[in-house]
Amino acid sequence: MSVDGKFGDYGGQYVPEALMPAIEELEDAYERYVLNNEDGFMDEFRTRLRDFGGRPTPLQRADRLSERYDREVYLKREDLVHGGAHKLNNALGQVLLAKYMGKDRIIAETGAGQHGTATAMACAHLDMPCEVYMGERDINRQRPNVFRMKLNGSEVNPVTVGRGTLKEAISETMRDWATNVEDTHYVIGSVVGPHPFPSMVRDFQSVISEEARTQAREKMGRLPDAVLACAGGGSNTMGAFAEFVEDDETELYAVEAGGSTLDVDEEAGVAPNSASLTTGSEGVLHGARTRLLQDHDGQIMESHSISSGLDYAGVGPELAHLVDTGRVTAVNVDDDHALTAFHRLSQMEGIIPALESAHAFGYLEEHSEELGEFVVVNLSGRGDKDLESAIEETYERDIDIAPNMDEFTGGL
Amino acid sequence: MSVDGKFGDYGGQYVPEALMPAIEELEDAYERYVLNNEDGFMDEFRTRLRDFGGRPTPLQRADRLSERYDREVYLKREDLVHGGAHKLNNALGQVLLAKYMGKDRIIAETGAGQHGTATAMACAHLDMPCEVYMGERDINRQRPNVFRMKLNGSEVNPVTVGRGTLKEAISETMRDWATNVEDTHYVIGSVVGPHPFPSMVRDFQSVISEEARTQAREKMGRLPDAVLACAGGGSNTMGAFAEFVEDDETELYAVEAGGSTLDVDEEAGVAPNSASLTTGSEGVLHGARTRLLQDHDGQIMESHSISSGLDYAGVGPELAHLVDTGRVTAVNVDDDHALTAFHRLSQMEGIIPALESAHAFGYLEEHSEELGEFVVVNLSGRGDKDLESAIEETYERDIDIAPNMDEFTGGL
Amino acid sequence: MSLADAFADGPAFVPYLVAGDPDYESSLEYVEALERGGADVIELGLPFSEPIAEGPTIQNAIVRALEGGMTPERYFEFVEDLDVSIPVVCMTYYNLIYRYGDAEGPRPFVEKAADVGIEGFVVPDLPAEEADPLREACDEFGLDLVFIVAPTTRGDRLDRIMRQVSGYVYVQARLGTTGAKSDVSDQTGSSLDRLSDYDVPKAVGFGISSGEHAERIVRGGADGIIVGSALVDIVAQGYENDESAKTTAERLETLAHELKSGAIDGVSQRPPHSERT
Amino acid sequence: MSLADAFADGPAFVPYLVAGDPDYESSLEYVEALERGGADVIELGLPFSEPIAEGPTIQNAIVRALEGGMTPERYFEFVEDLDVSIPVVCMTYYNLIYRYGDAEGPRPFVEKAADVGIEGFVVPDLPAEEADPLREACDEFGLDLVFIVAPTTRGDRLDRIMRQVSGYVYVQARLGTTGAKSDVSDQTGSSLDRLSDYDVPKAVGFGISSGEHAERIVRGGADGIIVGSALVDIVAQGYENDESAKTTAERLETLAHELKSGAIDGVSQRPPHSERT
Ligand SMILES: Cc1ncc(COP(=O)(O)O)c(C=O)c1O
Ligand SMILES: Cc1ncc(COP(=O)(O)O)c(C=O)c1O
Repeated sequence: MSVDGKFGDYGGQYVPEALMPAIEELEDAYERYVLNNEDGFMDEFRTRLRDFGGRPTPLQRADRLSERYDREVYLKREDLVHGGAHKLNNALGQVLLAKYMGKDRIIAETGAGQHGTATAMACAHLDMPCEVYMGERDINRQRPNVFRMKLNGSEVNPVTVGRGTLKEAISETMRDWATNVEDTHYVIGSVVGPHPFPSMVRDFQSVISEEARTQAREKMGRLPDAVLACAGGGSNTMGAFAEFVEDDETELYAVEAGGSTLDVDEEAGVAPNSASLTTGSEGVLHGARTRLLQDHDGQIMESHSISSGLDYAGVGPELAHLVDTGRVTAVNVDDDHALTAFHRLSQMEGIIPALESAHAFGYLEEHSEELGEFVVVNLSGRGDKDLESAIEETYERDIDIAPNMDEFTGGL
Repeated sequence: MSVDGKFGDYGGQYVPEALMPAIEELEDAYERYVLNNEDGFMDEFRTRLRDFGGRPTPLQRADRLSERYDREVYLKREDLVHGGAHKLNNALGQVLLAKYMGKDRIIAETGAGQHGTATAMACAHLDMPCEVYMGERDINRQRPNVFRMKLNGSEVNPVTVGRGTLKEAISETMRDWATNVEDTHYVIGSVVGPHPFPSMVRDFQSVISEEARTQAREKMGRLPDAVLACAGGGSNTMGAFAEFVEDDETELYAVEAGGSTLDVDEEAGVAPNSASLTTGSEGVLHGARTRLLQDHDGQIMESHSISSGLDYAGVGPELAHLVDTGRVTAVNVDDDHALTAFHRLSQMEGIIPALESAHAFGYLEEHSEELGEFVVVNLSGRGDKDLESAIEETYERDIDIAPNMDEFTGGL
Repeated sequence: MSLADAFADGPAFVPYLVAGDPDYESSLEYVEALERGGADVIELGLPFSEPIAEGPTIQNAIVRALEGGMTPERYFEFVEDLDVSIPVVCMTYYNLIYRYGDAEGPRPFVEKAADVGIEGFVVPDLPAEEADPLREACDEFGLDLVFIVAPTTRGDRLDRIMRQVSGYVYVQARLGTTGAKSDVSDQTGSSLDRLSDYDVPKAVGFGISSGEHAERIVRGGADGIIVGSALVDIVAQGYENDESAKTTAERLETLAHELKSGAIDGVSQRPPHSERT
Repeated sequence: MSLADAFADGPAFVPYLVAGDPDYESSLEYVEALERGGADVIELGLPFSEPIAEGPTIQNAIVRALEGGMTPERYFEFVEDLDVSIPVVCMTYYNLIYRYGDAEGPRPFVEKAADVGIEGFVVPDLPAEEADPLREACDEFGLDLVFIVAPTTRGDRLDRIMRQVSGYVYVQARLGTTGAKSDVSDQTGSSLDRLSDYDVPKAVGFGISSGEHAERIVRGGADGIIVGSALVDIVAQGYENDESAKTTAERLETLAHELKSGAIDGVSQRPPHSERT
């Protein structure tokens, strides 16, 4: 390996031997096309992100939040990217890369379906056949996204082993890859997995902070005091942080899903949260060493979050490293506060955020005074996908700012 | 009236006397703020459209359609506007104008809910209370949009009189306005209604063609040979055409909903289409003289389209006039071809279009050879709102390119 | 009898019903009952599918009448079939007038209306600015064109309207749409004041539902009262409760009586300063 | 007995089962039945919750074993309780090795494994590049570290792996994950050719399910055969059909016999040119 793919002790390439040639080929392609813009790859990527993806996304002043918190609050509007989330930045990059590599088949895993739909869109756009693995339970919970993928011409393969969620879908996609490495590229959905994925996905997503940094200078004449982003695998997080890492004046906050509680039920193998940075420990999962939610023995726990996009037991190795070194502050927001923030942003700013992104706003609400005069929140996606969950979850709780749910309790 | 609000014989102000003062006040505000940029209104509008709305939207080359039709096909990506359609351009403009006018209450009508959600978003963003009138039948058919409006803090008032669709909702909103003219602004959803609405809504929407014209020059070094836009009330249409009207080299095509057939059932008062430009006749509806679907006596007919946003018996007076003068060509595409085009765009370009917009692509499919070398299609909105309809309608038909619907027949 | 005559001696009672609500025959009876109850003019609605100026009561009446098969042709027959001697004013929306006959424009409709004996029009969605063609046809056939003046109508607009008006002016008692109310708006007084310089009968409508209202309105200076929803309500109740047309007609007549008497009482109670010339 | 010894005389039969599948006691019996059936080495899976290299058969076995309460501690007890004289190789994923004991790192796990008599490891998600810490611990405690070589492994990578390997090399017969197949991959031959210069026993696995497969593989030059899913299938069937453990054990023993005999037959059929030194 010419780039070692390590972030401190994290990272690496813990994969079955059958995948190593593919990983090496990918490393090579990453270096040539992404790092060195060979054949103008990065130019084409950026052009397509602009024209197909709708970039640049605005850095919008949130007038009413600014007033509420008595500081300048700006939103990085990744919810406006085609498909409704930052996920396309990565999916488009990887599918295009696969084309440059001469692959002729794409596979991907998806949990809530956001990465799957982004990949399906990118594949339709670039005329690549695509199969998406999705846990059977998730398929049943996220039918609109399943339908969108099929509309875009992708196949959706149900994963029935285990509990049928994201973790199992990732494992299953790795298995497919191990079987079909020669013609297939695996488009992983976040800054996780074996090297070069964490670096490559970060590079594709870092357009977020690249734009935000320039926009902050244009609008405020300076860099922000704080950047907040929710963290599941951590791709929107790394994307929003990457270009600020060298800017010491800017604090970076990775907001994890606190779920219902940070306490873990070792017996049942369940962590009722997805706070692997806050409460996890070092381990090896899905090809990389990183921080994980695991029990005493090293078995991976079932994570939980109100937002399915944060519901993952691991986290990107680079982000884990940045937290360990103190450059990024890991914090967390529980389900209740995230849901309240979802309603608050919808009402006050006319933007229905993804429940994932709502976590970042939950942190802003609780800790705004600590965040300086100029805060940027990465609005990683829109909440249209979350309407059903919002109804259910709001109904179960007593959220005083929420609209009356009575007529929606039967679902949409 | 200093601007007469007439487009040939069309237009005018056919409203109850109680509304005339409000209309006159609005005319005055339109001239001052919109036409003369008083107090920097238009600057603020454009800034908010950019930062909140996500403009400019790309003019994207559709690679696979270009290949299919052997000409340059570009998409004006209004689906990327905040909320998922061009509707926000207008809603944001009007709500902001209402603020400049010192109004403190907003009302709007909505059919499918697109204009209602756009208005609700704009109102939340600008901190204005908002009530949206919506036919009871539409409320039941468009529950996600009803929920989105409520999330944004708007009230949704069911209209139970008549058949409970858009026509009735417009009438009801006019009644509310007639009752509360003094503090209330009525944000109408298209280039319809009494002067100054048709002109004002066109001006807010003309950002579409303003951008597209510049982008066409940048990308192709020239103006397009044809611009296609679907036409319901005609706001995306007029928005996409406005700046090209003087460009004789550019043909303009307004694509109406042909529904199931152009034949009308006078007896039942039903037009199984919404092709008022193609098959309608002159009359007066909702405040303006224009082309309408009406029976022999002048009673307004129930229109029909697979896309609820085109399902309206009237059309903007200016568009009707441009058709009469020959500047705009009115064409139509039926439900089947629109639905097929919906699937085609989803699969070939990775963009799920609104069923409304799909009509424009249906026309492209049938008549591409007549459209010249460089065609711009206005992609007025995204299709996420239409997933349920797409399932139902696809299932009823035999659309060979559609994915297998079996697992979705129960709905999402 | 002309509209001017109807207002000539004492306050005029101008009831409104939708022709054909809920069916042709009953509706004829109802209009005739109103005359017996004291009506001086009848405003007879020709139902239009998009009645933007009406409240729910009249909207529903329009739906009933349309479902009962009312059309412009049937409407004209209806007027011919009506056995009343008071003037009939046709109240409808402009599109029906505009579309009638094969030509576009109001003339054929007006000609036909004159033919069946209609005396005038009220067209709630036709503002003075757009009224020239209809005005001209009315002049040609000797019909009146009534305009509505709203509480918000002032200054230039008021002049413009009052220059066009003939027969009577319809003084809208409150903002909003038609509908019976349990109180009477205070906007009426100032509207009448604004109109005091114009020499045309002033009939006040929108929300009047009882003899007491009628009395107050006339006491305040109105030359007539227009009552729609309160009467249409009786038709609706009769329809919903499956009453015989006769019973409903009687109830209409009773309310008409009350309203007419209220109006008459109102005149005698006028304070000296509000006497008109 | 060391792994080297197990391969010393004739082709080795290396069966794989998941410890604790479907329960502790039955699983002990099953392993013992395999020894009776002719096993030379047992690859004993310690179940990990995310077995990315396994096909559905073994994934399900892992789920059963985990639900049956299998943990690393219980696994070590299991090995101690096993009444077999053939060497046991622990097959598991790196995280369990890494996390064992309170320190992060593989040493405590290896120490404990040595303690209970385990002879070596196969860790499918641990590539040679990341293997130094485990290699060092193995060296310290005298255990072997088996690596997997895939059909795609060539050149430098192959060298790097073969420098680390000890005990035997696990030759993956086809791309993909574990799972019994009804045919034998042709990739095996060329894999063995590539490995012919390396002086370590070559055991071929992935997809072998019958004596005939075993025979073909050994005829092709393999020093041993590794069989997992075909055996695990028998456990699964027993579990699903509520067979007694004894019946399942007998069926395992029968298949083991067939596989072992197939392997032995394979040697005698080797064409002269493929004889090894
Ligand atoms: C809107 C949104 N935000 C955030 C996430 C979390 O992923 P990541 O942490 O990789 O950005 C997801 C994942 O689906 C998402 O859809
Ligand atoms: C996406 C989309 N396109 C088009 C229309 C039709 O409206 P108009 O003709 O005013 O653009 C609608 C109306 O809701 C819409 O939502």
